[in-house]
Amino acid sequence: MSPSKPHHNAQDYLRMYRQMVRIRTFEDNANQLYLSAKMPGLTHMYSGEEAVAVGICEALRKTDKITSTHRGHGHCVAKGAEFKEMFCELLGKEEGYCRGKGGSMHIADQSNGNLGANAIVGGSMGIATGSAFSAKLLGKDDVTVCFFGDGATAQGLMYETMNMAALWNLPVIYACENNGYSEYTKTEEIAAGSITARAEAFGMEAFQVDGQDVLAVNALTEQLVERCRKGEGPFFIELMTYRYHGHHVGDINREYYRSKEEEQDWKENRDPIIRFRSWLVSEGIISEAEIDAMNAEIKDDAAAAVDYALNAKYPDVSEVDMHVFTDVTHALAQG
Amino acid sequence: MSPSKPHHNAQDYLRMYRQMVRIRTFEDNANQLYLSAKMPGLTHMYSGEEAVAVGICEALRKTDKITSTHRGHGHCVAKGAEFKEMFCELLGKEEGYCRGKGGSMHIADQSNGNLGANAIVGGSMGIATGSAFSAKLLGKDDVTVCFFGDGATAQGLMYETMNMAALWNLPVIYACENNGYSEYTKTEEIAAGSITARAEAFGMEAFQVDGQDVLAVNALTEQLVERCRKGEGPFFIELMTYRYHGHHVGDINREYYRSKEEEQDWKENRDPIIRFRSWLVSEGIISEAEIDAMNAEIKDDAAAAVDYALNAKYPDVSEVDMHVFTDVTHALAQG
Amino acid sequence: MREITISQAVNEALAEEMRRDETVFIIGEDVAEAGTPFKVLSGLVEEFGTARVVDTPIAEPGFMGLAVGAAMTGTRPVVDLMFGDFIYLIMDQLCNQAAKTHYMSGGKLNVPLVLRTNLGATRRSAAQHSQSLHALVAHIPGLKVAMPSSAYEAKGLMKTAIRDNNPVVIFEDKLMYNDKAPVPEEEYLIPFGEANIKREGSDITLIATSSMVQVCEEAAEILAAEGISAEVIDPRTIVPLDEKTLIASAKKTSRVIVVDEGHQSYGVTGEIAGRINEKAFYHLDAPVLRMGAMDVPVPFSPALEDITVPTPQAVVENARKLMLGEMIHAA
Amino acid sequence: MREITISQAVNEALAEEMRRDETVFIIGEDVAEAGTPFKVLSGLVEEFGTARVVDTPIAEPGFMGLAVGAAMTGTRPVVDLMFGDFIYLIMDQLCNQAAKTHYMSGGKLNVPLVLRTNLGATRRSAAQHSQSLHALVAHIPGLKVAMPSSAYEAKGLMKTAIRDNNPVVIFEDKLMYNDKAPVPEEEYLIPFGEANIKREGSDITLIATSSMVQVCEEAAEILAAEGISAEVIDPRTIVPLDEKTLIASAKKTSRVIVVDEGHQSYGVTGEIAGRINEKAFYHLDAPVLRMGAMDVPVPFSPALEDITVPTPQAVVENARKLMLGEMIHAA
Ligand SMILES: Cc1ncc(C[n+]2csc(CCOP(=O)(O)OP(=O)(O)O)c2C)c(N)n1
Ligand SMILES: Cc1ncc(C[n+]2csc(CCOP(=O)(O)OP(=O)(O)O)c2C)c(N)n1
Ligand SMILES: [Mg+2]
Ligand SMILES: [Mg+2]
Repeated sequence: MSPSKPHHNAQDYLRMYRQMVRIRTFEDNANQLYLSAKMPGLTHMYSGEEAVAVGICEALRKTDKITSTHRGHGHCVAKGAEFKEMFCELLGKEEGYCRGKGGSMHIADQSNGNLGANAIVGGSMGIATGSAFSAKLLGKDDVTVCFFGDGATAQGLMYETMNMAALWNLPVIYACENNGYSEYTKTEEIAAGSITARAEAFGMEAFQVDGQDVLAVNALTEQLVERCRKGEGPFFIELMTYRYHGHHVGDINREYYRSKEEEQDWKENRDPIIRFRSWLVSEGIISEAEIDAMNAEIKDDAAAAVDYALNAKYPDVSEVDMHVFTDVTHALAQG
Repeated sequence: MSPSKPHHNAQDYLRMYRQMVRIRTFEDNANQLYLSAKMPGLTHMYSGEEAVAVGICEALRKTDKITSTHRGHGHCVAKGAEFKEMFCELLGKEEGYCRGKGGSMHIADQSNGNLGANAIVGGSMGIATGSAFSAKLLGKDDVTVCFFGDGATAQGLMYETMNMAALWNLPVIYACENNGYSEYTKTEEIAAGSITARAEAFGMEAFQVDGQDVLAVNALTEQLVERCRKGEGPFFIELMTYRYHGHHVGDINREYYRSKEEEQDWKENRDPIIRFRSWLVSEGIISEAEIDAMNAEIKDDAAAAVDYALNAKYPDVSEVDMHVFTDVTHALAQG
Repeated sequence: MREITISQAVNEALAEEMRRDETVFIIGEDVAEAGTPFKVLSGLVEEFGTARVVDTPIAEPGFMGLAVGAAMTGTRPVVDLMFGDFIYLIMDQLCNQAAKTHYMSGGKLNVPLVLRTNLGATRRSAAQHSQSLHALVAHIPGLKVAMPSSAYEAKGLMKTAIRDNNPVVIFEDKLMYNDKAPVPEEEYLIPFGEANIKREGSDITLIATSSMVQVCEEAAEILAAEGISAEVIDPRTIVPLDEKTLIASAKKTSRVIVVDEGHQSYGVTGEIAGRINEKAFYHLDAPVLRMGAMDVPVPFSPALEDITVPTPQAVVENARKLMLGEMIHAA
Repeated sequence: MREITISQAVNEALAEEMRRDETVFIIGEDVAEAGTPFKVLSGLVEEFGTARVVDTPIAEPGFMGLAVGAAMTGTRPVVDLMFGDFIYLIMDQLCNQAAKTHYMSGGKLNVPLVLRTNLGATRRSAAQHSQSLHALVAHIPGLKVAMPSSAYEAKGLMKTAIRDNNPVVIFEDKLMYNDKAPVPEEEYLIPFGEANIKREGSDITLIATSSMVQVCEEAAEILAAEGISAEVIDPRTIVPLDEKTLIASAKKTSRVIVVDEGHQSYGVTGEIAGRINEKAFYHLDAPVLRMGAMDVPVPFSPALEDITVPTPQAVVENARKLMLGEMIHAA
């Protein structure tokens, strides 16, 4: 593990740990809901990548913004969302963050600065850059983090927006979660050259970091966020990480594109939660027993939230044409 | 001037010179047609950039392909087109390369491998890459050159296609004509970082060359074309050049974005035709008098072609719904 | 009343709204010093500075996406898309992002954004700079679509658009920028979804959008001379569409022609004709006629280009046919 | 006759055409080893290799543009666009480039390209993975648009598309990939522009595309039990559109409902209704009714999603109304 930063105290570390476990626990429950056919549609698990979302979001303020992806539950939890509203959203219930209208791939939580998941790969590069543009125009020192995968680096939009961000010194951090795969294809088959060099070619400082090391991720992000606030942005980070599950919950037989051994290696030897847990214990910040208690508490929270969501009600059918426009209650009632 | 390459003989040099003068002469006439209100619409002059199109196209075979831009007359002439069909096209006449349907911004000449000008900035990056893909799939050793401006480097499509070209070793050369301006804006205001570094980040060899030196352009291109034929492509060239006219023929008062002094400097001190002419004479390849005769002959050719085109007939109105589909004579006669 | 051009009207609307609300900004290619190729924005950068009149690289998807994010976080972008034909490049950001964000977030996020662009052929600009693509965006729920037909509308609709909390697309006719019309000095707004009866009539209804309003007004003049009284209606916004006014007129005159500069098939004329047929069917004496642009790419050659769009003469001829009941035999 | 799924039918069509013509290749995301997320292309890379079944990066505009250039230079790409919703990303390459090249070049360049994609909601995929955007491309001259409604059509239309020298867009319904239908072992092609009368009837015509054909067949069954004889027609291609067959049926039954899964406004139903009204007006006993998907982004929640698209029950109700003349009062 990277050395701790002086201004972090035990509470900071424990919150990071807690948030990582909350993400893992959320995903385990979401996967279970899918497997037991209780969740509509498919969803993309963040398990294995927790240190990325948590390391980054713990360096942000509530008013800082993030944009998220199809693999977005981790970002949402890390930026401050609650289990109950999240599970309700995944199940299409009225009490979900988006009243059930968005679902897993569009979950947003504007109260905590999460501008939303996006089901278009790379689709939020412009949104994040625009959010940074707004902050600058309005004279705020908020920073925006744009999460996206290695696969999204193939989308031209990324280069268009990085160019503008660099020209105009926008306070945005492009966070590329390189989990080695874009759907069922290895990254090296779809990305020529070097990802960080692409950002550098636009005159942007770019960094590569171990995405399984929450402290390393957090330390780098804190630094860059600070510099963004001073007008020294934008920045680019490539975070080397791994997804434990298939591309989505239904991607079960996947040996044709990656081996069980590779998966096992990451899970056993590089798991961000296991690593951080042993560090916390070895540093004497928390005991094994206390950690177990925390884990159990989170598990119970999640179970309660799932239960609540399963019994919550669907939006009334009259909502179907609400929220098409801000100023028209029912879009189809018009003319 | 760059040193001559051993295998070039006098004829090669003289053809290059002739082609450059043909382009300049074509443009002078086109501008005149605009100023005298005889040409429909606007057009973008290539004057000043002749060494780019000629240096590159003289390194190509007839079966090699190019894609061109809104500023495309130079590419068209350099790839082998005739004045008559070109002026007819600019005037919307039936005998134009595209039966008058394309006009200046869509002029194409498939008989010489010119896949067409494109009025969408950056719009032909995919087409050129696909043409190279075809050659590879069909086992041909044809090479494709994609012409585009510095402004087009802002379009995401470029990065998407360069990535694929690099991954698949396609025989395509991306030729960026950096004339310092994208419409009414200086390149440095719209391009962050380095243009060649952007190509290099995709693992592509990239070169910068003096676009006013036809021999330098030609020598580099010959080398890269040869390597493309052997499967060592793709490549990227940034050609430093200058447009003498405004963005288009109607852009006359342009001091708010560039100075008369700057224009004069390029015209007087870096003109590709003047430079090459004195080199030809000093090397004893041709005499001043012979050059003057050649220039005059080209002038006459152009005048005759303009005359012809002015008197040529428009397509019959019945052509309006022809060529919408290959297999339907009149698209609107259906159903 | 003073007369000003559409160009001036748009400029005034933007200046007034930018003075009123400092979160409004303009973004696009060559919008600042150059004031756009059509010179519509001249003078704005001098008043509002380059922080609020922002020149971009040639990256339409990029700056459209940027505007969506900016709109979600407290500012009101007016995106300048140089030619309507480039809308294809920004469809994802416009239709998958801007149009759906409010709905997908269950009403929690807003995208108060204006996309200013243009339409119109016969400018000798050929197939990629002459399209009228408003039907594409009108098909996508979540977008409002305005089509000013004169300087009066251009100003009033623009001001309304900027204050609207939804994404609004405004199509100006690129050939009409210098056309003048009376425009009050005093502030006014034109509400969306209210058609304008440009000319009252009793025999036939001509429903026309944008540039076609003028075409239909000319047609109505000619018809008047022949004793045919044509009503000309400009919906002004096609989303929301003021169905009520259109249907009332159809019921009154019992004969309708819909004229629009977009391609005819799968476009605006089908929608409006479909609604009128559905809701005024038993009042109609003849089928609703549709006149769109030809279903061909716009040709460069003037000899061809000019016949691809509806003209006053063509409208007059169709109106005469409808009046004479000639369609009966055709049908 | 043997029965196969739509998935198998598409796979067979591609395999047969790739065997017949070695210039045909497939390009898209995860088309090779993965055989697409819908597994439609399984086995093709094994037979034809990675040179002709080409996995791309996630760069839809890029590989669409690449396909246009490839098609212009001697090959016949079949582009695989994973979700129809991504069509927004490739609109420029599809509509400004592919659709216009033949015309702009005065007939000298061809773009023989097939774009395979899909449509259809009610799969719980939410607003950006559930759209039916065929109307957008049908509006653009130069593109042909096919909408197979069963395995038989899926195979025959795909083979015709691959041999066509123009850009063709095929929309498959992503919920129907496992639906079976009788498909001959022998080779066959289905010509474009020929509607298929799926069921003959005399009282009312139901015109339906893609997934809606089945919806209308179910509706026709229910109506038959009530003594109402419904004719169900599948245009199969919306460009070219077999107007003749549609109009003949309208004249015969004098009542028509058009059912399509695209958003209702400014879409397919307006066009077809508009043409029928125009050309069969004096034979109609009632207005042509239009049933499209609701003009709302597709909601995720199953409780909402299912009511956004036409159902057999809704078609039946509307048919009953038309038969009873209830529309008279409404109109
Ligand atoms: C524009 C677009 N193209 C394709 C898809 C289908 N798709 C969804 S996720 C995905 C892979 C994304 O890979 P990456 O960006 O690396 O993210 P990861 O799934 O690995 O987190 C693809 C191809 C999509 N949703 N959007
Ligand atoms: C997609 C697109 N955006 C904008 C334009 C308008 N436009 C035409 S040429 C041009 C500038 C192009 O600059 P550059 O690529 O450097 O080429 P140059 O004109 O300098 O040769 C612009 C913005 C366009 N035609 N297409
Ligand atoms: Mg990935
Ligand atoms: Mg330039």
